Amino acid sequence: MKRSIPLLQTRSILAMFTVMVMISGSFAAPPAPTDVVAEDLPSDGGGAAIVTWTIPTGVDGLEGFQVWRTEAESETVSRVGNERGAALLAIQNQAYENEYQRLVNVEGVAPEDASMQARAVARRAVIDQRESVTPTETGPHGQFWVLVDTVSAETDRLQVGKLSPSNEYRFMVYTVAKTADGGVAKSNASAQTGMVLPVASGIDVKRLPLFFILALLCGAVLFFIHWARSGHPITIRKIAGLAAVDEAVGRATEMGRPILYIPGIQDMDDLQTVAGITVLGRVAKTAAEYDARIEVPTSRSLVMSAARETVHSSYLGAGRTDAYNPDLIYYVTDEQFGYTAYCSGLIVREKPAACFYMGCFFAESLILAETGNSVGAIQIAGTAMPSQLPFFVAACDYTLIGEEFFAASAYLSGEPDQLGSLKGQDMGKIIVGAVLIIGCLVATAAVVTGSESLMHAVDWFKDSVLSA
Amino acid sequence: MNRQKLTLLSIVGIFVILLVVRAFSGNGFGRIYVERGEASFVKVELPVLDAPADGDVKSEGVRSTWVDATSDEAVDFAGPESPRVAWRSVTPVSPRVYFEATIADEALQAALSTPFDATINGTDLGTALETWRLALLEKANAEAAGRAEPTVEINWTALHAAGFKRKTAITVNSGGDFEASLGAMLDAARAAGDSDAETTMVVADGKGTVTTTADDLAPAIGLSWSRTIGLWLAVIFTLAIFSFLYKDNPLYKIAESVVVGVSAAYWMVISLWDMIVPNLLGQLFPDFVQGNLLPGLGDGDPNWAYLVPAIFGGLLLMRLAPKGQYLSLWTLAFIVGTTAALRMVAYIEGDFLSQINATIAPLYQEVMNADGTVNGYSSFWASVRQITLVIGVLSCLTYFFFSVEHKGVVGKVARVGIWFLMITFGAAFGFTVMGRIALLAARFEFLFDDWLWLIDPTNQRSVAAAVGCLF
Amino acid sequence: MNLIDRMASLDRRWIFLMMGLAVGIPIIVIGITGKTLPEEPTPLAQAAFNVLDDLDPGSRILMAWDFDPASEGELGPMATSFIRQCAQKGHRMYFIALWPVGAQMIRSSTSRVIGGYYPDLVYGKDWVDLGFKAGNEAVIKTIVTDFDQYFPTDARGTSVDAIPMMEGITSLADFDALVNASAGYPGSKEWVLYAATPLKKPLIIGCTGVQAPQMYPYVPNQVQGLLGAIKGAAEYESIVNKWVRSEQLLDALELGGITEPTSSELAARFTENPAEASTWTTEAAAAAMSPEAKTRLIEIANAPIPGIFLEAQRRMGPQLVAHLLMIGLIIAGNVIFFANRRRGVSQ
Amino acid sequence: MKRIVPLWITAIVGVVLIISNFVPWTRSWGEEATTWFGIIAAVAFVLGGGSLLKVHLKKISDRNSGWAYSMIVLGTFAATLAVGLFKIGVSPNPSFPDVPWSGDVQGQGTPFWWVYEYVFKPLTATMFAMLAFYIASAAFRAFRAKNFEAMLLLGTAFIILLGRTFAGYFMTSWIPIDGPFSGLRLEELSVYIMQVFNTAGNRAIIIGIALGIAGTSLKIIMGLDRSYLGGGD
Repeated sequence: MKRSIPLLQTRSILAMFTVMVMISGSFAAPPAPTDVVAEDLPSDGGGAAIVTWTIPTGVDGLEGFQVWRTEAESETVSRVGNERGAALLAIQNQAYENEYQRLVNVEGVAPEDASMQARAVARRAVIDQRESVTPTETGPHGQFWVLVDTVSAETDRLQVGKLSPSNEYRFMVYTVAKTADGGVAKSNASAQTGMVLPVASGIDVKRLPLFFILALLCGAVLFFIHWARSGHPITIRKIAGLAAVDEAVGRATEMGRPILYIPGIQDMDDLQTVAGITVLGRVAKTAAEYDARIEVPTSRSLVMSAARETVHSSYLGAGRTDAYNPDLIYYVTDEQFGYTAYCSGLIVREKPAACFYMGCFFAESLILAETGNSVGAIQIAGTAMPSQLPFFVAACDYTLIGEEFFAASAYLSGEPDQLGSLKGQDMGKIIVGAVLIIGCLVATAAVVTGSESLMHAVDWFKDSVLSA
Repeated sequence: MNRQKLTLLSIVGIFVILLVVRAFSGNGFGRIYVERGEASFVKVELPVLDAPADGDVKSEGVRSTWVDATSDEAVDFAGPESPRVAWRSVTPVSPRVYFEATIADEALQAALSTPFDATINGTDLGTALETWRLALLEKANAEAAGRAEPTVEINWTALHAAGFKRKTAITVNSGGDFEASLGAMLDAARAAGDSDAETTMVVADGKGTVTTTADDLAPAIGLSWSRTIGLWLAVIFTLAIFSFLYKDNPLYKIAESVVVGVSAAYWMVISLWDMIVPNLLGQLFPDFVQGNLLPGLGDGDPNWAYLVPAIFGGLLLMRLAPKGQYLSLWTLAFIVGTTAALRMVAYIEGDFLSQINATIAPLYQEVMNADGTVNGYSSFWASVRQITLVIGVLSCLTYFFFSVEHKGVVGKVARVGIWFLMITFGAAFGFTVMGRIALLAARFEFLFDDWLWLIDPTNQRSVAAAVGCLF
Repeated sequence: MNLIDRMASLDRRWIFLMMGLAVGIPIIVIGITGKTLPEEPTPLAQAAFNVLDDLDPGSRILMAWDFDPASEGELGPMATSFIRQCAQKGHRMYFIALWPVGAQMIRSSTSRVIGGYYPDLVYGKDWVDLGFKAGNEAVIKTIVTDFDQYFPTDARGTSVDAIPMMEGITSLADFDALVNASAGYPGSKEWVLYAATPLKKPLIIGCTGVQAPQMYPYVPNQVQGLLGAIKGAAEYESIVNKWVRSEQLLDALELGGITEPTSSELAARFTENPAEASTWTTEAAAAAMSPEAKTRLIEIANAPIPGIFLEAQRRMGPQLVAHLLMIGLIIAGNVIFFANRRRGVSQ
Repeated sequence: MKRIVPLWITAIVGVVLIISNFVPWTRSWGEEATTWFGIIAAVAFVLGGGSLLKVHLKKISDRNSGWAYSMIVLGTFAATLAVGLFKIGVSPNPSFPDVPWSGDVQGQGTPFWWVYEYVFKPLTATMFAMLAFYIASAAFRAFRAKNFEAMLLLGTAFIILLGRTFAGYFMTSWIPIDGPFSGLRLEELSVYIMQVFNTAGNRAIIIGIALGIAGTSLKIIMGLDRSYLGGGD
């Protein structure tokens, strides 16, 4: 099995190592960078700083620069802990080995006894020498340093990320150059920078594009809601599934069989249930006009009250309050499969001519659709559950797919808020379409013509605007 | 109850009785074995190796802590007055381990009564016992014939404590079997005046041990009744649910009720111990929680900001109260507001923008060969893919565009969109079917493997027992 | 009543029985013969493997187990193989769960793989179980910037400050990759939206068949590896098994004194064809190896893969038969439907 | 009052959380709010248990049909709760053996684990496994290729079902893998469908849903959509 030494330890060992290299090779050392300055990165989310320096002139075989930073507090604690641990462990092992050898070779104690006695002595040694363990020597400027990154020779700045916004840091830079004999030499350490606190700034500039896009989309929705509220008509395309409602209800009347309406198995806090209840209003109104019987078993008591309210007002609207029977809208059980078993039993018993499944469905979708199919009912479904749509599409005569379902609900409710936000979302889709077409065409043009600037434009748009 | 039903029921009944009888005779099936032991702990003062000089460490560089009573630390540092705690521990083992232990036990017993003819003259006790041990092991292995691997051990710690010394020179004429020879050797050691302690050869769990403390070595591997009953209960529940396929019945309804009750309580318990205690109570009453419930929690001061979620939580529970249910809406408002805000940003960033980003790519894709030339064939197909993808996204979006009637060009594009959607749903259909079947396979594996022992994919039982239930 | 009518009114219990047999019989056949169907990995499974393989040993991997026993049939094998690859590679694993029962899933998968096959891994140094936290996507959203706020302790009640491998972890940004096994909400979609997208971290997803099609659009920008349903699990499992075998062979060869690049080459050869190991050891090239090292090499080359690492591949058997049955049933159903309709028209 | 306070709570929490995405120094506010959310979500599980108790106690006291099943629900609920809340039979945490309540309630061997392993797990897993049977029956009796769209759906499903098993490989392995028609091999075809057609379709759905969610969230935070407060006052 391959294990690595913990990262921190590696780094501090590296730090010591580089210090040693520096001393031994100092006779040929290139000059260190000057004017090393570190600043907090402005307009960011915190945790980043920018280090700049002046590239020393006239360095032969300049390879690049190494940027180092001071340790954060937690790193110091863990490094000290690790170093102490290693030192004490070494003391313990040494003491154990000495005592064991002495016991076995000099005193002739049996090995199993010797190891036990030696262990006790070793542990005593640790306790005794605990205070004598001192921290290891430090790097330049009397500090411990952590290597951040190595950059190429032309670079005179580095953005340092992954810092802790609550810690202050100093930085220093080494010049790295090739020596005449092909080796690599490092300069003396540059002066260390002042303390930098990589705080979060007032606004994260990188995320501004996201903010503007969000504002644009929200603005479109709000604008159209306002538009609709102030009485402007908002048209919505015909939704084919709704036309089928009349046909289904008509057939139920012809056959003298009831209509079954299932508003999903979620509570009223689910948008799909709300949409389902809105569509129920329309179905009930048609049923009232045709004088067909409509039955609505629900899986939640709140849904039952909402459904009763809606159906009642539909009958009222059709002028058939006398025909309204609240007992046909009732609560069954919250249990998913209990409810499903009840509904499929009902379908088999009553053989409805039309079944509507409008709302949020899970695995029960296919059980219901199958049972409905087996009694030869016309089935119309509407849901936004992507995993259940295939089953409804395959087993039902008509399916309102995802957003179409919400659009139908908005259309039927006629509420300006719903219609307005639907329109606002349509604007969003226009933006998507436009951006996609233009983006793809420009990208294609960039590839075909090989134009650098076009390519940069596309990359900038993708990297800065589309991924904040 | 009519006659047909009665016949059916009695056939099922007889079948069940046969199954149970078969399960608990011979190697049987549907059993769970465990190894019982004791977890014992002792509080000791240990030297500190890795903590910084400050902190909650005593100045002498020791830390008071609990360790396993069998660990080196316990042996070195624990005294008779050190606080100790112990409880029973249970580790599940595969039936194979139990079967092999049984075979090994039998082999060891048989080997013990075979003759051991070595003359021990003037060697020390340690060497003599080692010779004896190896000879016994060889015999026992021969008896087990590869179906198990018996082991033989000499518990020197116990013998040492009782006064026996390895270096004691003994002379024994070991006529007779292994058992008698062992007695003779230890008698000789006793005669040398080292000890007068009782010693025994204990055979348990496939292991023979020469020791002075026979009481501690009772067989530890055995049938776990609680888990075996659990397994059968699980089987009954599984079959009860499957019985719904035949028709709705009280057994299914019982199983359904059990799952409702158990899952509600299960979630409640988990959310209490995993979330409310560490994340809420641990913030409000750190000392109490640290002292009684989560001793591993670090020290800290009460964080009174957490009164806010505590109050919101309390308000949520008002829903159960006969009055003031509207107060729970305050909490609901918090939940709805948080979810809405989280989703708004995340969906626009992660779905809306990123998906547009992923779709924007040159319609003409160049695929290079290894030598840097353009591969015309691959480039053609890669371009077709990208063009199809863009057409697909645009046409599906057109279908979901509600401001314009689906007539003329828009209608045609929307029609293409519907085709793409249908293929999408077809794929979803296939994947869903796939998933459902895997779940059923897992349940059947449970019945065939864990219960009936018909198959043995994870080598839990020896081959002989794998199809045992058939015979 | 003719055949079509009789078929049309077929009691659904017969279909249930067919399904039961289609799944049950292959399980028993595969269980007794011990043979599985061959797997040809698709690019997505290979990508999932590569993400974890390209990271240096000791990388920090967040393993989010968001599933329950109901979907363990699909996701259990993926979880097993994820842990196996990370353990073999020497990554540090951090387990969390957003489903209440996910905590048990962590326990069962870690005890099966780490407890059974990597007992050297130390709890708290090589892997840690941080348990379940309530809050769905809010958990992810919080730990993206602040880990301790949600996870003051691990699942065993130890403060995270006292767990060595938690040192230096302040947020999700400190991890090198995210691995998620998901059965729904909250799950892969939430990990994509709230963690992988803003942090731009590599994310590997193992999800149920129901979710898989909806995750495809995120590949490869937001999701780097995707295992969908039991098929994805089987492919990934076969890749990991093969790789682990070659790693073990490599170790055995290097212990025996064979050095790179010969050792890698040989390990790859013996993984493909275990029989070569026994013939190769008789050649002159193997002269440097001790007889023990040779025996060990041959043993490793020929050792059977432990049963728990073949779970998904075994389940592909019943899967195959059941898929064929499904196709047969749909076709039969449609034939009857259209036959009836034609008759209805002609009458 | 009854409606104003919740509306303000929603608005404030929503705005703070959105702003914390863009203004770094407010990020900790967002973190605080989401942590609280988690605690409230945990309390919601307690509420779930409480509601269950209420519903079934009422069923029993009303002697509704099937009240005996409600007794079973309550009995198993109480038993599970008891072994879990009081950590019955749970050994202490090995690092702190002197703190009796420090043990791991979900650890292997505890009664609570037993309930999980032998009751919860088989029941929930089998409930979902039943779907395989239903899907088979629906395949025979409900999925009809009644028009072009449905044919497209079922045809794709066939390719996926075959292409994702050995059957696909077996049926089309005669097509040479590096020839011009290798894309017609079922396993290749299924990959192609997933990565192009399925991706395109789902991408459009995802973009649409994202817009829908943004719109709805906006309405909720602005107090335009109050459906979560329930109908009436």
